Amino acid sequence: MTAIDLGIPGLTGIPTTDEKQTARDYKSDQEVRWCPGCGDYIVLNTMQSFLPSLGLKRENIVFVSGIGCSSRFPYYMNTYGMHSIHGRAPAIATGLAVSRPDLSVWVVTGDGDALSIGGNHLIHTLRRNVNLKILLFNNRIYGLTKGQYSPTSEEGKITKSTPAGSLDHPFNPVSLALGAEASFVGRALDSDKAGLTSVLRQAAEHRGSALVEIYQNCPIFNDGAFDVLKDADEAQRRIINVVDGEPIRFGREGEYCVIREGFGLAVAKSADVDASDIVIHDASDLNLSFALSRLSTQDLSHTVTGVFRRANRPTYDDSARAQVDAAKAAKEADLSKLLHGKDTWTVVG
Amino acid sequence: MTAIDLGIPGLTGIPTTDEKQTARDYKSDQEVRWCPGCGDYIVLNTMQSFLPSLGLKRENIVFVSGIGCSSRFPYYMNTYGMHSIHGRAPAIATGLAVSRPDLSVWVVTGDGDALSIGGNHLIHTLRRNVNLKILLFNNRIYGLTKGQYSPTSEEGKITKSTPAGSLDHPFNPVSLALGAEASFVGRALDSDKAGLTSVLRQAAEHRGSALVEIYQNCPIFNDGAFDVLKDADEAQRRIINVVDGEPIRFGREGEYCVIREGFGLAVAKSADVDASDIVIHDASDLNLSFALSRLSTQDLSHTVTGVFRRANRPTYDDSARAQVDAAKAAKEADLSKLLHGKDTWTVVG
Amino acid sequence: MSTETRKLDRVVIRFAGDSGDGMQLTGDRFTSEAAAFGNDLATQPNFPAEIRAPQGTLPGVSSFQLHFADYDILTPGDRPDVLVAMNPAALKANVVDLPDGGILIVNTDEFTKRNLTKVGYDSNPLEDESLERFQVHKVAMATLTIGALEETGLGKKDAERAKNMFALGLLSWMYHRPTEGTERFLREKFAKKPDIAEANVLAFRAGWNYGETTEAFAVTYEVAPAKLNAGTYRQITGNTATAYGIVAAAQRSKLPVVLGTYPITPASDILHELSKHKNFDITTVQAEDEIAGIGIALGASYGGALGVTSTSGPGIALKSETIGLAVMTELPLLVIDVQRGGPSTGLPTKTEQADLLQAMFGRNGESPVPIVAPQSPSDCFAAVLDAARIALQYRTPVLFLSDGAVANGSEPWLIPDVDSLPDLQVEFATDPETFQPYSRDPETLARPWAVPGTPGLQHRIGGLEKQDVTGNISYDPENHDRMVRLRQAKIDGIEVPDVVVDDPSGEAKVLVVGWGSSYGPIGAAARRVRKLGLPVAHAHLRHLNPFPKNLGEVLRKYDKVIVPEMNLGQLALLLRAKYLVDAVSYTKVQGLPFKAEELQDVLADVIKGVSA
Amino acid sequence: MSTETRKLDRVVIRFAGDSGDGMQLTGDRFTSEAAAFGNDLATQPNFPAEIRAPQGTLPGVSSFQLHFADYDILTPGDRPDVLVAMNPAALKANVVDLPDGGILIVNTDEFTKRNLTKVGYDSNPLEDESLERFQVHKVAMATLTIGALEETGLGKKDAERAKNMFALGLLSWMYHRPTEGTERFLREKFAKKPDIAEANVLAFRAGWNYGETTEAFAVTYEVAPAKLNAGTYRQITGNTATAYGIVAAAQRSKLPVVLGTYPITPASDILHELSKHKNFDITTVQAEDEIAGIGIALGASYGGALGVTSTSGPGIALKSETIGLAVMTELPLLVIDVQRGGPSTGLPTKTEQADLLQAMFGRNGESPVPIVAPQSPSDCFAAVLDAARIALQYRTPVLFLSDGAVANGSEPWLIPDVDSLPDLQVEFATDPETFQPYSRDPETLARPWAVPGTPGLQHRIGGLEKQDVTGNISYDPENHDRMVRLRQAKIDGIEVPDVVVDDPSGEAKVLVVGWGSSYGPIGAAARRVRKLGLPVAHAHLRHLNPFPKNLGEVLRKYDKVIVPEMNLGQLALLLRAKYLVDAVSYTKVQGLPFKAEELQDVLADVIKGVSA
Ligand SMILES: Cc1ncc(C[n+]2csc(CCOP(=O)(O)OP(=O)(O)O)c2C)c(N)n1
Ligand SMILES: Cc1ncc(C[n+]2csc(CCOP(=O)(O)OP(=O)(O)O)c2C)c(N)n1
Ligand code: SF4
Ligand code: SF4
Ligand SMILES: [Mg+2]
Ligand SMILES: [Mg+2]
Repeated sequence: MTAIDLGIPGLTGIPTTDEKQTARDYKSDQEVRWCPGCGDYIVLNTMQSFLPSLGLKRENIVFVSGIGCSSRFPYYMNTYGMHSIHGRAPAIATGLAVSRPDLSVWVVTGDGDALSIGGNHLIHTLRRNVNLKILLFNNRIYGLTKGQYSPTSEEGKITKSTPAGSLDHPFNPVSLALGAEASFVGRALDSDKAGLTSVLRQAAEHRGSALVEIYQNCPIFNDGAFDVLKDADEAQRRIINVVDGEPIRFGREGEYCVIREGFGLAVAKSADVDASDIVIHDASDLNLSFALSRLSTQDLSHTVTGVFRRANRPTYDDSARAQVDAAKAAKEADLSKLLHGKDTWTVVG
Repeated sequence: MTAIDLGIPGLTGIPTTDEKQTARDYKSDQEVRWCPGCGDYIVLNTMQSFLPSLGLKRENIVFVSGIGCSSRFPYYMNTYGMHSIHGRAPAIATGLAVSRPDLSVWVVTGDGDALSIGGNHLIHTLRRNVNLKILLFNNRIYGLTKGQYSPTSEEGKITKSTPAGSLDHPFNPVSLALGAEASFVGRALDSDKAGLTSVLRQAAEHRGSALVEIYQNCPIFNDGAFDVLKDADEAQRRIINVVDGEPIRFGREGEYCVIREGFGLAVAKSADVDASDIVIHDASDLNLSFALSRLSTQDLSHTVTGVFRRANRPTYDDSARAQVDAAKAAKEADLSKLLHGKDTWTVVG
Repeated sequence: MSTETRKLDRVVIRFAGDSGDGMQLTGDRFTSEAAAFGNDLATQPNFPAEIRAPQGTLPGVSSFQLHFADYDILTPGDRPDVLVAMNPAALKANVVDLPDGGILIVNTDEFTKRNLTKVGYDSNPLEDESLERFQVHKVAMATLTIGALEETGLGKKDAERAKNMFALGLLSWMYHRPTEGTERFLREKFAKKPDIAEANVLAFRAGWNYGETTEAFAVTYEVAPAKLNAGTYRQITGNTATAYGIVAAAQRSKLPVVLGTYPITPASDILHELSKHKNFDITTVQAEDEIAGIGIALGASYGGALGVTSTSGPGIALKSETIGLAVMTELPLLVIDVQRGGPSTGLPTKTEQADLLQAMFGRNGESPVPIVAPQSPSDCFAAVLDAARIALQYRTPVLFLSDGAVANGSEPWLIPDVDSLPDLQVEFATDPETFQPYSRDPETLARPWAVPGTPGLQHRIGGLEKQDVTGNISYDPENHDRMVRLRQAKIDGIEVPDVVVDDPSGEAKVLVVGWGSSYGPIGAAARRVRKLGLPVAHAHLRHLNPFPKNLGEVLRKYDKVIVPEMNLGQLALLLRAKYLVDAVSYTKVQGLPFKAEELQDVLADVIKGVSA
Repeated sequence: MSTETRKLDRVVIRFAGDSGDGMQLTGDRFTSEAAAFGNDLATQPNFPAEIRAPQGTLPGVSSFQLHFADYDILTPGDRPDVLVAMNPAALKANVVDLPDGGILIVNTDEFTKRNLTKVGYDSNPLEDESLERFQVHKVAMATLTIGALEETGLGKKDAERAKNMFALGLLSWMYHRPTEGTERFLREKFAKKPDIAEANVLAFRAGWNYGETTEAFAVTYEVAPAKLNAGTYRQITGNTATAYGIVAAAQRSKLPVVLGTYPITPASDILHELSKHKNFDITTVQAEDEIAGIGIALGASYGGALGVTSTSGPGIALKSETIGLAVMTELPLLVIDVQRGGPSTGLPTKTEQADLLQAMFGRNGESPVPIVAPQSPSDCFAAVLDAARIALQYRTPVLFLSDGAVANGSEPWLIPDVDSLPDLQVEFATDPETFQPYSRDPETLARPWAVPGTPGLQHRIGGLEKQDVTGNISYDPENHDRMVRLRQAKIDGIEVPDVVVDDPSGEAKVLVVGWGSSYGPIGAAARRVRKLGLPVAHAHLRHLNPFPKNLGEVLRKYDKVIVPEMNLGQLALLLRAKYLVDAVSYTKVQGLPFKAEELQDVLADVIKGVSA
């Protein structure tokens, strides 16, 4: 039985199993070695709890990571895994995805790994729409190398390498991905198991590249970077969770909402605006997705979570296989004929 | 006399001259070696005609390029120049810009050089807002390596490396740059001397990174890629030249215009819409700039030219120098004191 | 006809003209004629670094040299016997190579004042005495071509463009070549433009007839077919042979191939060729850069395909970190380096052998990789198959060091019987009971290849040091030392054939050792000095790492070991270090293959020195 | 008090605990005390690859070893005389290194059932006989610390965290160390949290008093100050000394420095340190990757600054293409490689010397670069200054090969007089009349450094082959050959001091040759075998390319040359190839420095073998 039966495009071609799986089945025998309190733990647990629900054969799941604290992730998953080199996981995973339609390939990467050294592979993977699920653990710091600022750190950040404050304007990873033609972009908080699970599920079900930014706390080198989103009260005012097709409201009882402002978006009190002025999320509208990404400011005044964008377009790996299949169907693989080519001559001994 | 006198932020700190300069002064003694009819010639000529108008000392202008046909550009300019390695010009130019406030540094690059191998340096340069003017010669092909498809080639492109058609979804360089936090993005056609000159001037005057995409014809490997924009009639229907602060109208007598559609933009007949519905270009509105970039489709049904975005934010090099200056002002450069540090002990001989 | 026909055993012809003059095509066609006729042959194209340098300039000159003979030859020839110069630039750039008495055929139409000045001729060499020492034939090729095509109604400019076929016709006549092939070829090539096809055929015939009917040429020449080994031959370039070798590796291993690559001169043609053969289960991915290219290849290998990446020197520099990962993860990977002139961007269209030490050592840490180098264009096929064998059998990245001369040169190739090709089938690990990610085959020291999707073999690999057997991360000092030595031992233990020494007389005291594309010139030089009565032994290395087991013994047998290389002595360094043999370098780094003649002199001097 | 005081000439102490236990700080402070006291000393920290491996586990153990003595010592010591173990994991991981009779001080509080099981102790080693052969002191450090801080009102957990200072106090008492420095340090360090400062001071005193008042310790020890050369000293790590050397290069050359870099263990601290010294006209750019880092450095050099880039092995692999560009453009550039365990990601926090051949050869084409390696932490200062001299004077990238041991190790440093440092001033080209981009200084073969902004010198450089003198692009074969040899000759001709051989007796027949951080253990081993009456000569190379001019002569003087390296014999390969000397390798690749003891055995065996 293969997942194609389930009609889930993102899982097409990946063998499924009827065996009951639990989170435990996805725990490897390797001791988890993150710092106490690291956000990576929760993401790992969420992933281990979530995967059984896909019903895939475990051996057909692969985690490929780069280098960084978060990139140790594959060791802890009882699946196949490769802990590769810094920034190159998307490229390696592309090779794997192209050659193997029967695998569910996940990339685990950090803000340094994906956006600093690996930025180019990331944007090319997204534009190609390779069938990979890319989890970007954004702790806004280089954890593994002990605390230098990263491409998502706020301007002026004081770190070991920037004692006078960092100078770089940070990336907005969602804006960058959208500018790079990403067909799926989502965001979730490490601590929000339900929200993260929902985004992971949609990513898994999406055919093509799915980038999921996960805000992850690094208690050692950037503690509390996302605390304002974890404080229950603040979270109500700041977290804008979007659902495709639904009006964008947030707050405890939806007391806030998102409305248009110029070519962009603004936040308003639901009470102050006409219900019809509330923007309805449409994950297929790139301009809206982009505007939502800008609503998510670096200082976390507001943070959009959920799925910003989902668009259907052919994936690179499916198309590459289709070309090979078409070539095979059209022309026999006759090596001798190939070697002879058109122009030969024969010497008689 | 320095350009700061002129009050042009992009040229602040670069020595100017009262000597009269002509295009000829900017021609080097090297023979130009592009193919006959190559669009690079016109861009070169335009640049040589344009530069005298800045009134800078020639020796304070530097062109840094990567590798590609277009990257031969520096050889032909009677300025300083470095023909570096593939994709790395933005990084090298960043080092130069950081260390030398008195230089006008231009980067010349191609669609392969900038967007394929050099994609990461490009997006990081843009987000950092290094004071560089980056000219991206987009001929939608790899010229120098004799005709493979590039990251801006249309899907399905038949080239030497893709006899069955390319599979990659192309980048929209303007969208990518905007997603990467670019503070200035413009576009022009090689053949449009006036338009190109205008964008070049605005780029030069901008303080920070300025990315200028130049549609450039490669008659050998991708001839006619932009022909629809060069046919006078077609051009009227397709080219949307935007000017900051002005309503976006185009066509021979402005018979077409741009209006809002959902979160994006659409083209309409000016006659069919209310004048007040015509979008007024605002280069400081990122969402509008992004929407304009999406209006520019790969098939050139419409192509926006001019300056998409211009925003003021601190440049990396200025800030880096400011930090050094502040440190110098705050603390004497006393090497002996540094070497001694806090904890010393003395052995008496 | 009053023409005399002389028999020759070999001829070297060089066609030279502007990049736009179609010299490569002309040369290719003459080559095909020679091949069809049964000569042995070797060719060497030479084109400018610019796509289209300005017309009529020196940098814009493109040339094609071919050597054909009635016996087996080894090189495209040191210098032309016949030079065809289509314009003053071509003359100026090439005439220095023409020996005294050589035949010079010049297209006079281009010798205008303007064109002459462009390349710095003060006076017209066709009119002064500067060409006196050659047999000069002045032919108004453009005029004659245009004349011949008058009837066709083709514009003058289009007509003139067929003048290369005029030249080809003339030379075909001079050398008694068969002509049907070319006519057929032209009709096929321009099938969509029948008028152009006809024009070219007409020009070709006009050239032939010009020779036949004018009395300008007193002599024609015959080069008899060569007595080659029996079998079916074709002409092949090194890059094509490399691509075919990879196709063969796919077939013989029954594995899909994934080529992850980024275009770069002179390696791009491997991508171009392979992209045509998807029907052999070959996927080609043009990546965003070299690092992604090799990453994709390695990812594919991890998935159970044969991952291949192709590039030239600067690309190898970029790939080195990932090659290290492949060393650590012990996965099969074929890394092709078509060497070009360096350092840095260097001379992109020229040849060189200066990446050997980069291939050996260009990675952090102790990171050994096998190295295989082909010795001629057609040898690329067998050599790359052997490289694939090593990669698959030993689970290791393998460096394949081709070069610009081999890649673009061509020669006849005795097409092998497909069934005689080595069997490259491998077994994937499948047994969860016994599986350990870093257990080793006792013979090869290879670890198991356990591809994702195999039930029960879930495991994790990566770039951190691995514990022996389990493959878990290990920081244990002894384990690290052990693993470093195991990885080295695996490479050192790779089975490679003994090196065969060519010393017909058995009396040589001097051994010349070469590797890669210098095989032809060294072999030809050895033949020449032997003809002079000076015995010399020649050993040519296909395997640079590990070296053949008998190499030390071989080296020590001779009084003198000389190592000609197109670098500053890289193989010599390895031989000296490993065998403590006073191997002496002869080096030339001109971006050009050695000439048999110069090596002949070098060898003769050394041999005489030793006997003296 | 009944304690006896013994005099010792040297002691090695190792503090070991959980990563969270503050062992690095404890070690650092003890080091400062020893330094303040006037001992010679050397240190070696050792920390896990994980940021915070799970508490109480073996991978989570962090340790700091220091060696202090009353004479000049060369290494941090092979094995500890005293081991302080803060928990079962620390004990388990380190006790193997403690020699019989060694002093073992254990924090008993952590020896709970759970903690013991975590590291695989079946029974409590403090209660069985497994530690019998040591002098074991069981101290409930946590309990005692908490007790001592009861008054402070600090929570138990916070109080307990000061137990490392308790340990430091106890050891300070045992070795009669001065204490004011530490108390001052703690007050400064925790200036913003005075209660924590006070707690640490109290804990420190409690440890001291515990020694003083309990009768648990019968003996204390004194190690007299060392008779070092006169002058002012400080303690310094290799990375700090490297950073200071770069600051000094900026000052002595009067040039700004631009460091373009990307963080990587164990090189990041060079960035961290330099980023603090902007007042010396130093700009540090944390780039997006290693390639950008070196690109930025090269761009800055082009602009007339001293461009510097710092990394470790995998980063060098990535930088290799750009190093090639620097070779071709002949611009000054300092490339710092703090070597770590490889291949691939390898053992990131461990040391190794396995990048030598990568540094030599890891680029396409003939691409020679000078290589300089420091021999100890403090030597980094002078060595990197010398590397800067070569870069600036010869206009070339220079590879500086530090390593993890040197980078993180520390030792006293005789602070040089600033005015005695070499003058590194260079002259930029300014004269349009005589300027040629690739003309050469007849002495150094350096080309002019013509920075943008200089009127009349507009010119273009790049990665394509250059015409000699003019620097124009040239595809000319002879020119290429000439330029390849010129670039090589420039590097070969760099002036480096002769190597000095240390052979006090003058009777050695065996020469041991080392490079880089093995200086200490080799030197110490040489001293030891000499004490055994076995003469041995020691030559240590700072310059790996070019080699000192007298090296060949030196090598040939000895019956036997032995080359210990933390790799598989990379220097040995170069020596054998260049000098045809049968240099024998002794290699260990464990991610750890050599021990003097093991080298002593190796040398003694070789010496005996030679005399036999
Ligand atoms: C080629 C290379 N360069 C640099 C490093 C050092 N390095 C390892 S991880 C890392 C950044 C980690 O940051 P991030 O990706 O944000 O991961 P985190 O540790 O925060 O999860 C760096 C610079 C490396 N391992 N390899
Ligand atoms: C490291 C490296 N990889 C590959 C190449 C080969 N290469 C040179 S230019 C180029 C692409 C050129 O395309 P583009 O940037 O679009 O420039 P164009 O020639 O079209 O102006 C490639 C692949 C190289 N020189 N160096
Ligand atoms: S350093 Fe930060 S990101 Fe890394 S494991 Fe520790 S807490 Fe997590
Ligand atoms: S190949 Fe194309 S881009 Fe390159 S020089 Fe020729 S026409 Fe211009
Ligand atoms: Mg991070
Ligand atoms: Mg292009």
